[in-house]
Amino acid sequence: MDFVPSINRLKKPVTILVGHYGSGKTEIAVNIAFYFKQLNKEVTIVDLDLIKPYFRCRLIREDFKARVIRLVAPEGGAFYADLPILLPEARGVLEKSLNSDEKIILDVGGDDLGARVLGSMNDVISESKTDLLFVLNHNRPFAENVDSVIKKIREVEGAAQMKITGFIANSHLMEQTSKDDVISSLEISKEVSKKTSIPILFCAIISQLGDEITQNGGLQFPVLPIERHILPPFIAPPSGFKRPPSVV
Amino acid sequence: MPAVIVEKDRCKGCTLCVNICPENVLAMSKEINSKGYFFPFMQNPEACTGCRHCALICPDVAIQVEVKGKVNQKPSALTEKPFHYCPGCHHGIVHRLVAEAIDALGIGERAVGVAPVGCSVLAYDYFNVDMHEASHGRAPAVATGIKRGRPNLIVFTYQGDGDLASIGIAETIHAANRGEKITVIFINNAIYGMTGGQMAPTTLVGQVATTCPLGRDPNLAGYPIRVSELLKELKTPAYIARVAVYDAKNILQAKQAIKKAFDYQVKGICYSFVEVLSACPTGWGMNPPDASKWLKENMVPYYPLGEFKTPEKGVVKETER
Amino acid sequence: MAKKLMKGCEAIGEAAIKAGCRLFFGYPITPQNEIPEYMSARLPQVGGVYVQAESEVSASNMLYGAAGAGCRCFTSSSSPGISLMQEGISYIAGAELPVVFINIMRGGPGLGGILPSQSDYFQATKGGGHGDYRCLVLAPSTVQEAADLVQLAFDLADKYRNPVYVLGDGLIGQMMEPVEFKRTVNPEDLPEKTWASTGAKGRKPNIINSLYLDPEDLEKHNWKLKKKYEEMEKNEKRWEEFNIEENLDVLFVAYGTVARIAKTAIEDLRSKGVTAGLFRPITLYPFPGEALYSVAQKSKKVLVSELSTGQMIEDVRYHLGKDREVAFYGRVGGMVMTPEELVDEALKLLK
Amino acid sequence: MYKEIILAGFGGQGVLLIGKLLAKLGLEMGNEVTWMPAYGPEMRGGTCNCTVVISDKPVGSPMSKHPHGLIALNLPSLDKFEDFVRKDGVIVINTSLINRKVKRNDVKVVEVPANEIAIECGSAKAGNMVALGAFIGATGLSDLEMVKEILSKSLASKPQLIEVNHKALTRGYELAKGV
Repeated sequence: MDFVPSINRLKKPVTILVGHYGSGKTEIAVNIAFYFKQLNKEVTIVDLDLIKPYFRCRLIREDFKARVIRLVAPEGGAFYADLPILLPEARGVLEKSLNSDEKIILDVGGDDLGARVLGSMNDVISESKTDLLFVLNHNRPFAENVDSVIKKIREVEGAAQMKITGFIANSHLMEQTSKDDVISSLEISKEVSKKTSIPILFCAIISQLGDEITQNGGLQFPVLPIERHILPPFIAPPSGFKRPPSVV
Repeated sequence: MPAVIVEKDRCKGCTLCVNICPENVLAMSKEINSKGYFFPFMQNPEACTGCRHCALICPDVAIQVEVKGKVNQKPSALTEKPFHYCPGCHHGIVHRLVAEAIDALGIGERAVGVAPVGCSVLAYDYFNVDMHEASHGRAPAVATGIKRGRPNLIVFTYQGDGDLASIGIAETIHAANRGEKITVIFINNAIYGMTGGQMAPTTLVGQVATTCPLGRDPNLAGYPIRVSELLKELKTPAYIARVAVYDAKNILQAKQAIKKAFDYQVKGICYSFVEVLSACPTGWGMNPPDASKWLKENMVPYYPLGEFKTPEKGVVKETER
Repeated sequence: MAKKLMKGCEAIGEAAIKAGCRLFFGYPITPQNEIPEYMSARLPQVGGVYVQAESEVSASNMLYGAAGAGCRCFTSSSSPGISLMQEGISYIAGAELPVVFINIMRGGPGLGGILPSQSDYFQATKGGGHGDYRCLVLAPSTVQEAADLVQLAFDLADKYRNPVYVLGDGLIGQMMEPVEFKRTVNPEDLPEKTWASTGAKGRKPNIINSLYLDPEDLEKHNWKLKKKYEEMEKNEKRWEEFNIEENLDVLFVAYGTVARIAKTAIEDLRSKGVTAGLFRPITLYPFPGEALYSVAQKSKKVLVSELSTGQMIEDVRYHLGKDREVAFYGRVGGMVMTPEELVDEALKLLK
Repeated sequence: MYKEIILAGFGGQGVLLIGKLLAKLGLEMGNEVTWMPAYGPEMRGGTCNCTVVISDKPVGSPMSKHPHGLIALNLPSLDKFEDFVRKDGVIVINTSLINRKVKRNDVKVVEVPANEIAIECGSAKAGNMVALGAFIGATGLSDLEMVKEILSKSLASKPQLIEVNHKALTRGYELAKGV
């Protein structure tokens, strides 16, 4: 399945992913980073998840290294810490972005709590150079209805001190996702989009559903296929990728 | 003519009644009761004015006074079981005051008491209401669980100084600060009675205890904690008072304070706390009348009595810092 | 009800609500903070109460109070916090009250680390606090099973008037999987607890107590508890058999996440021509020893794998007998074995 | 020589103290002894008892299921331990607080109104000494002077109490001897 039409909708150098806790931001950030790399861009991914210590993108640092993607995340003892460590490099990367074409992806912690870190750096984030994307999964708790989602969007915007520029519809149930799940929840995303006038940039779908969706006439919507990389140890990673040493 | 009725087998011969009687009506008998204690009798019956001081101070609910054919009733919130406390221990007095408050407010059918480790560990045998035993220091946490689960119940804890002010100080402060709608009765006798007279966080400077045989040294053990003063500085709690039960006047004030504390809870006003200065004749190594006197002369100056905070007026009393 | 994508921690919280529980008392600790966070958001929506205690010691005593007042209630914590709760757990066991404890285990001893572990097996299954008591211990290996077992835990706690642990490693708590809640219990529909402290109206006062000063009474009480534990042993053993057949080359024995890693390893071993199977205890206390014994008779080798230096293996050895050789493979400190490690270990064993 | 003795009464009656004196006596006589208390968490008012074992060989169990001797200062103590006393053993009961007879007829019984005698001697608290004196008299465990000497040593810090306690011991001893 061709990802290029979708990924090309991310025109600005900086992509920041926010959203409900557990909505799939990290996995999408990792996939976007790999797609940009396939387009031969310089890519930096910043792990800004100060909220939750498990299943963060710093886990697959070996894979980033192999693909020449720069990962900014705590190293050494702090790698595993459940401490809110904000690296000075994160600021540096963003400052540089003001004058560069490099692709920078920020994976931010969940909810308004996670988005607060953006507020602390708003002097180095240029709105004209940034896509602030809200990842939306209706199958997650507290994200079930339109009103609760809009409330969360406003809370995140308040904490980040920035406006959300687009949605990524990411309704999935992992391996158990069916095409119907995707289609029905896409409707809710469309409704949120209509009420907030924030566009849906694309619909992320788990890659094994890709064929089924394209064969049956597709979604009539830009699709971004997602491979899962940050996995529990009993699920095999996609071929060509290493199994992370642990889960945090 | 008024008459003092002594239930002699409940008596432990503490002599507090003989001591308190303003008219010298009572004296100790030469006989012993079934437990081996001397008990009081009316040596001078015609002098009795029916003032009921003896019944007020009796720590074993062993005295009733008949005045004009009327006898004061034992509170129904107490069981018939005799207390196990030492002769002259003030626990018995406070038990009775708590039970009287429960009766007066008519809350016996929805009261739940929590008694943690300490001399009052067996309080569940004495209060005629649902009771919880608790571990050392945790009564406010247990009470929190009961009250949050069943807000219609009237929940009280009955705690000593080691329990409340040492091992359970965190639970005490946080239950107060969360504004749990519970009533805390705090028995401060400046010693660990149950375990045999060790130093408490409230033991006075210079006071001898088995773990400070040379007297409490503030350089080693700090100064005794004034819990009422500590709690009144919190914004949340509603009612904080300190009372004593060494004489009739103070017992009546203590009775008022305890009843108020329960009444606030009945009215849905948060956290009420009554500290009761109490004597521990055994732990202090004194006879009961001397212990009451020692309390008045040594504890009261360091632990001033009064209402420190009320829901109506906020903080009402400043003490020496 | 439709499936939802949930973290193990969230599923545990929702399962408690679906079990009719409206009271949570707890204290934050990684990696289970999602449970108190979830409960603080969800309980007010259903008329419940969330209390953040001043410590785990206090939380376990709040549970002691609430359970004594006849309310379904639970808490969650992680290893060091569970250690602090042992005081309350011992009292709850002594006073025979129903409370559910969730332990999302992390590496120890001491402060240890925040990564997954199964090193609290002894603490959970052998008592944990002071005194002669046992807790039922349920060990889920999927998020769905975590939800199911939490609902079961509330029922078992009420049935036996006993504390019940749901013992998950950090992965169970942090992993996301789709979950479906199969039943919803309305708290009003739960049977009345006549022994609880609900106000002595029209009856004699109830006393919630674990103090027995007379040694004869305490001895009687202890034997009564023992009888109850025997009843639990008779009725509540649960386990899963995976790929069990006659003439196995190797039998894995594992619980929780490790059992799933073993399943992946078993598929791999089968592709290499090695017949491997798995015995997964679901209840760790009571331990399904007899079932394990009969399954183990079918296998040449037995390999126990845990995220510890070897705790469940003592129960395995006890049930399989002194003569049976039992191999062990463990990772600790938050390190998690990969399926490849287990494959290698099995092949080494068969050489 | 091997004797197990149980001493029991209300807390506050001085049961543990006379147990200790008995143990010291055994030691003074050149024996091995154990003294083991058992009492409730409260200081007074509860029941308490202690067991003393005196033996010319190292003592095994410090517990006693079937004592050779029993000193019962109150009724609950007699109720609890009477049946366990060995045949031909000695039971001393405090008739001030025990209003029934010993049911056994295969033991030697000494009845002493310990509280009343103590009051006569000048201290209501010395009932325990009366009972101890009676036990020594009834068993002939040692001569009275030796017990008095041990008591004097124990009370060295409170010399004013020695005389009244000696008096109480003697009265009990004489009563048991039938003097």
